[in-house]
Amino acid sequence: MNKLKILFNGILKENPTFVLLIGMCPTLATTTSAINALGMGLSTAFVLTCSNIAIAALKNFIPDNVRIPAFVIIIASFVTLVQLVMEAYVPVLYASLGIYIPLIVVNCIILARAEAFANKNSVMDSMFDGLGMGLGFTLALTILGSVREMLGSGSFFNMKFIGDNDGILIFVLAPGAFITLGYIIALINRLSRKKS
Amino acid sequence: MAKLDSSLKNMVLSLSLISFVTSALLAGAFTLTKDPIVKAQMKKQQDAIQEVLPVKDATIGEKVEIKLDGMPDVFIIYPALKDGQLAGAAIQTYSYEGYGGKIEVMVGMDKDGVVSNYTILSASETPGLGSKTSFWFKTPKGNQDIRGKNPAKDNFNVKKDGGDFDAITASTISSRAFLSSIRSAFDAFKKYNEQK
Amino acid sequence: MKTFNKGGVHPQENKLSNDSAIEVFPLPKQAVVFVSQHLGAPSTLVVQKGDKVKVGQLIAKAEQFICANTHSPYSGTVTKIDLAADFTGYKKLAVYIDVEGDEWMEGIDTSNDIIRDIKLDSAQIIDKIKEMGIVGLGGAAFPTHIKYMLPQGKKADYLIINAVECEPYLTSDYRLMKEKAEESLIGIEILKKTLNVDKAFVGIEANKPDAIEHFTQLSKNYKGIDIVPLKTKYPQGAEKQLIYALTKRQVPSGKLPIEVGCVVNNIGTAQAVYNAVQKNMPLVQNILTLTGKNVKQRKNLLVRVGTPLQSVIDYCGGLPEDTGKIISGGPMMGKAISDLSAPTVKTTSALLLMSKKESSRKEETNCLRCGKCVKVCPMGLEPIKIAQLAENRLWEDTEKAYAMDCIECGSCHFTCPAGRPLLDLMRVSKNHIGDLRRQRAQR
Amino acid sequence: MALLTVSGSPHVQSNQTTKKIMWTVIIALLPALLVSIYYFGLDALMVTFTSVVFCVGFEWLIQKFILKTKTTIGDGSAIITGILLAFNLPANIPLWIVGIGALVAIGVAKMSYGGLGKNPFNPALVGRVFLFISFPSKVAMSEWPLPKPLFCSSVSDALTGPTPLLAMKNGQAVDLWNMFIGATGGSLGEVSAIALIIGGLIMLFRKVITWHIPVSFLTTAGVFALILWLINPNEFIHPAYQLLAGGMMLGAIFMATDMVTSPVTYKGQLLFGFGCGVLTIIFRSFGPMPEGVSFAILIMNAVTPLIDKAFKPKPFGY
Amino acid sequence: MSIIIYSVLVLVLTGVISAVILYFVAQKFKIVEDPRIDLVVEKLPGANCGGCGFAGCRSLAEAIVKAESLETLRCPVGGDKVSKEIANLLGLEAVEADPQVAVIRCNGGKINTTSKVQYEGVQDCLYAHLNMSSEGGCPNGCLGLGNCVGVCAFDAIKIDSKSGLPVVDEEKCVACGLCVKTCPRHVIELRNKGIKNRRVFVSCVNTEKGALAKKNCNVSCIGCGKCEKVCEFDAIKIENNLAYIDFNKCRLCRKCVQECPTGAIQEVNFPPRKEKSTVEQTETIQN
Repeated sequence: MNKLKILFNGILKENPTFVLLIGMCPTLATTTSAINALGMGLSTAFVLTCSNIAIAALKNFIPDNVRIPAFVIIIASFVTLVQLVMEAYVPVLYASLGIYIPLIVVNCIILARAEAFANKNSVMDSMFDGLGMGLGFTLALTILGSVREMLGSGSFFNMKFIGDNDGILIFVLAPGAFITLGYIIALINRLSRKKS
Repeated sequence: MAKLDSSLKNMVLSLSLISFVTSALLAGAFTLTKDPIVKAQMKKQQDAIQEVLPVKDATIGEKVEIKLDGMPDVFIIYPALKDGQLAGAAIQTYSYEGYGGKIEVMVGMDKDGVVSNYTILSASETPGLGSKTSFWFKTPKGNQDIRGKNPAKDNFNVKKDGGDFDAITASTISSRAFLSSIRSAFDAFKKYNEQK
Repeated sequence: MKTFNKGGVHPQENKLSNDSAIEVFPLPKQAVVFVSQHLGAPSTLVVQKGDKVKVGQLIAKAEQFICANTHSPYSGTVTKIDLAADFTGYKKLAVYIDVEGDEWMEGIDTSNDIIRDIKLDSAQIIDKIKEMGIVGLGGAAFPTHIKYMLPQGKKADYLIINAVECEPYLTSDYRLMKEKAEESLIGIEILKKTLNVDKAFVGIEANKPDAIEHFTQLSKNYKGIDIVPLKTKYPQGAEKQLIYALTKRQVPSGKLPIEVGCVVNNIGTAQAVYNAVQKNMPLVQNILTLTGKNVKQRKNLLVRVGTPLQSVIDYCGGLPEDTGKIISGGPMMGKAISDLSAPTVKTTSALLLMSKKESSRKEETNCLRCGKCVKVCPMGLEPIKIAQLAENRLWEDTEKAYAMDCIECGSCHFTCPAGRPLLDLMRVSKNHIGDLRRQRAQR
Repeated sequence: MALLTVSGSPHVQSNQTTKKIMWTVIIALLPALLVSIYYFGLDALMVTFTSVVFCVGFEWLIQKFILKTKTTIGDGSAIITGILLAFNLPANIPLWIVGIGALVAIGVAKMSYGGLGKNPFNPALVGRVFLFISFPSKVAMSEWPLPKPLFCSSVSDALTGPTPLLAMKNGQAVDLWNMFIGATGGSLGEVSAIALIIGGLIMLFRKVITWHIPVSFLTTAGVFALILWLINPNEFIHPAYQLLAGGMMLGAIFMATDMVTSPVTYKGQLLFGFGCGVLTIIFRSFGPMPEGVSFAILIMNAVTPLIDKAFKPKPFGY
Repeated sequence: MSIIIYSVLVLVLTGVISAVILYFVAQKFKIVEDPRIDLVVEKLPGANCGGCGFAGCRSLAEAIVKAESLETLRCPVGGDKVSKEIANLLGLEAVEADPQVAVIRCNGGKINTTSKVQYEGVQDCLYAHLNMSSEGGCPNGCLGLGNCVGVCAFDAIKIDSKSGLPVVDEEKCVACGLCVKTCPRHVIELRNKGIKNRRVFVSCVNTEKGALAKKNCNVSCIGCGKCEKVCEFDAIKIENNLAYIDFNKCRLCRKCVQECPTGAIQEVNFPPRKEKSTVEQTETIQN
């Protein structure tokens, strides 16, 4: 029960993108299409889960004063791992996510969860937290990516649905990311306020 | 186990151990993925060459690097040999005049310079506008299609500059850059033929 | 033509009662006289229930520094000493007098003779002003003698007489200037002597040309009194603005006019000083304008202090049908009256009856950021910003936005096309800032 | 007798209201609208009508169902946004795009910030720029309908051609007089300088705007263009054409003077106009696109709070 | 293989160097803050309402840590529970106080007074207070413009649209006292919640003489003194024509409620009375 709570906490109540508003750089940059967003989300989720597990396991071994460098090394290793694997086996996705993969290192979701959760909780809890946060992030990114893709390119996961039409281009561009994110957050705030 | 103190010994030990383990891990991963990565990159290159070549089932000859006067980078020519004869070439060309900087194009020509096909290798043009170059100039519509045209005879410029081709609506700059890269490719190919 | 440097508005003048000469208001049967009618510490009552009083008899004595005497405006019997509602509805200590005849105290000259000779010296004049309970009739009711007891090391260069009457509708000062010009000039002369200055400016707004002419004619007999016509612009009569218009001196924020060597008094006060010093007459009556678009008989009345407002209105034909608001003072700075049973006080210079339509506020809409309030503010403030801060209850920030410098002239509220209650919010913030400052002082 | 009212002073107010200001602006916009109908036919009227209906409709819907506040469509501000948005669009634009533009102008640029008076950017300009970026092939700055005789054709056979600015960039000649009266290609409301100036005078006379922003905008643009022209008359456009072409007049008179999004003080307004002028000429002369007025004004809108802060009046007595 | 050695070497070396640097930097710039402040902050509710008289929860915590007794330092929101926890934490003596709740001491409103004037302007009690006594004429009573609502951080006060008076939600009210401070007329008072949340209090603050008060408001306290006489516990005092019930002495006998001729005394959360007395009471109110 408790584990489930941790899991859903990341997906819904403390969704990193829509509620905590952390990790904005990849959120805005990689959500031009749903598939890119999904790829980025899953890679982040993988790194997040792994780093949370590793850090939770090592937390007593790492003295407080060097915890940040230690965390960063651990996170960076997992990111590099993901990058290498991706480049080797899914070159298409690697090409479109490009420079954003290394940026996962400085995605503050990961360091924030390491610092705020994994450093204080057990390995199992941390795993579920990482998983929940990662899935929440993936979910948010996919929603954002889908909306932007649908409005901007008139397609959904690369399936065109309004034929030859161009779509509203601005949603594929950077300002569209801000506008979409802003309105989704507004919507979520409104719904959650209504609930309470 | 209680958390370790932040003493000098502990800090150095913990950080170096973590560094050691992760670096070893990464180096291992790197060695493992090295070959697949190279293979993937090769495949991409090969696919691009095969896509643009004017003749099918040709053998690809030794690649030749051509330097043009006043151009910063080299152009790479992959000659296509059919029955030992030069049947055309795939030329990796570029232009720095794009809206988002450099665009890299793989263009195929027969031995006279008639464009057979092209594919964009890398570009950071505006999505939805400049990025339309990837299909615009091979769509048989109006004066768009460059396939079957020869830079020796046809004017590879946009209409606005007195050329033969329709620019992409609202992205004249990307169109200009693309066409200029094709012109450069033709020049490089000419030089290659002369050298031979 | 001289005027102040920043902002200002020009509301419709509506000087409807310009032509009605000052009438003496008949004595009421019963009167209610507030014990304290000035700004400052309360006065101490010196009469008791059942006492017989005469006109001009002291009924409350000033025992503290910023305080003024109150005299009985009537002769008769004190029937009750109790709380009575003032026109805002709050209760204050008052003396109820049953009026019997009109018997003045001995020594008070009630004749119309004009006495030009000033016999007293400066200190004696100040004592006299204090004794006669003169307060500033411009509206603030600040005890006048305090202004003339200059602080150590300060010297006055100019006496400034405010005869601007920039408020729409009001005409009491105008009538005073027309009918009692000589007396006012002697009053100014007395004040000049008190301050020991050579120069007095009388600022009059240009929309009263005949008053300016009349005064200029008469002032030739008096050395050192300059009649200065000023541009018709509200709030020309605000103290700091008037000083700037006449002398180009800026009173520093939070300081008194004496800081730049000026003492400002209302023309009505000057006339009251004349009465006090030359005729020994305490401040028991003043000129009151009763006006309004729908009023049947618009009048300028000489009214004793303590007359019930209702009887004044009845005298002029009663309340018009559609009256929506009754204002004590002018439409820009006057206070709305909520209780008509209240009596007049020393500073009641006008009763303005406005119809519902004229006085009701515009519908409020969102601020358009048109900036008109900033442009009309004579103090160079940003009412729009202060109002926004006040709406968000950020009192410390309103203080930093100089809300305390607001002179509450109402130009911003007047001009706002969106009908924002700018001055309301400004006053709210001033009150809260006052609280804050008090808290700070305690710490 | 009715109850007496009690309130704080002042008890009188000027007779200017938000509604009056807005309707004066609408009246001031009419000359330009008539000219556009004359030159672009019923299409122009159709686009304007659609834009106004959508703007007012969206404002009403948002206030009624999303914000659940009192509806304020009666104040006319949505109508102004609608007309101005239409003025920035070509006459042959598909009407559904006008609808999207209205949704962005009202929904995104105005109501998201809390409605009238709270929007940092001019809603009509935001709508226009949004459309311009989103549908480059349809609202592009290159091909615009050319003027044609009154009431003669429908969208399908509309003639298109380059606007004066683009023509000049390409070195073609344009007639100055035609640009002044409005017989050129362009968006609905920007073509006729004279109609816009008449509208500006109406607003100036009714004290809805002051001269500061338009004059400083146009003067700055003119002087800056003159300097560039003197440096190189072949590459840069003559200042007279700069002032009359494109959205310069529309921007200077109706867009930049929007009270909500421009500075409050006179000095600030002068600086605002200066910024708009310089940016416009920079965008026009050195940018990739022929037009730059909208972007210049939007950028200056963003700077407005800073200008207000820098040019706040000095309080009396300090 | 060399690649592994190189990467290991580079990374380990970087790690060692940064660890050494960090160690010395940490030694040099060690900040000593009383760790108990954080512990106390954790115990506090964290609403930053300012009810304790400090700017926020952290300021209170700092003061508590420094203080030697908790006498004046109390979080009104957290109440005894928090007080005890903090006391245990710091080894101090907990100061107990009964839980309190805000009560509105005015029952005039729109129902029991008739408007004599109409107020127009900013909906702010302080401002209305400066301009007039009140719409109904009572110079002491509630103005109903809701400054208390605006200031409440716990959403515990609402203006009842029918009566025009504020209503305190007992569940939500934490007795922080902000509304008490903000009310320009001092209508709101913090009173002990009482046994089973039952309270008896005089719902009036008018200090005018009986006849005057009665003229403006049907339910004003007229200072007649009947309640004072009937009270067996000496809990009621009349001062300035106004009765006040001391909640420390009141035993909730409710005799005063029956005695009051105007119905100014309120009883809260009591079970309904027997048939007969209810009739009596409504009659007196109607009179």
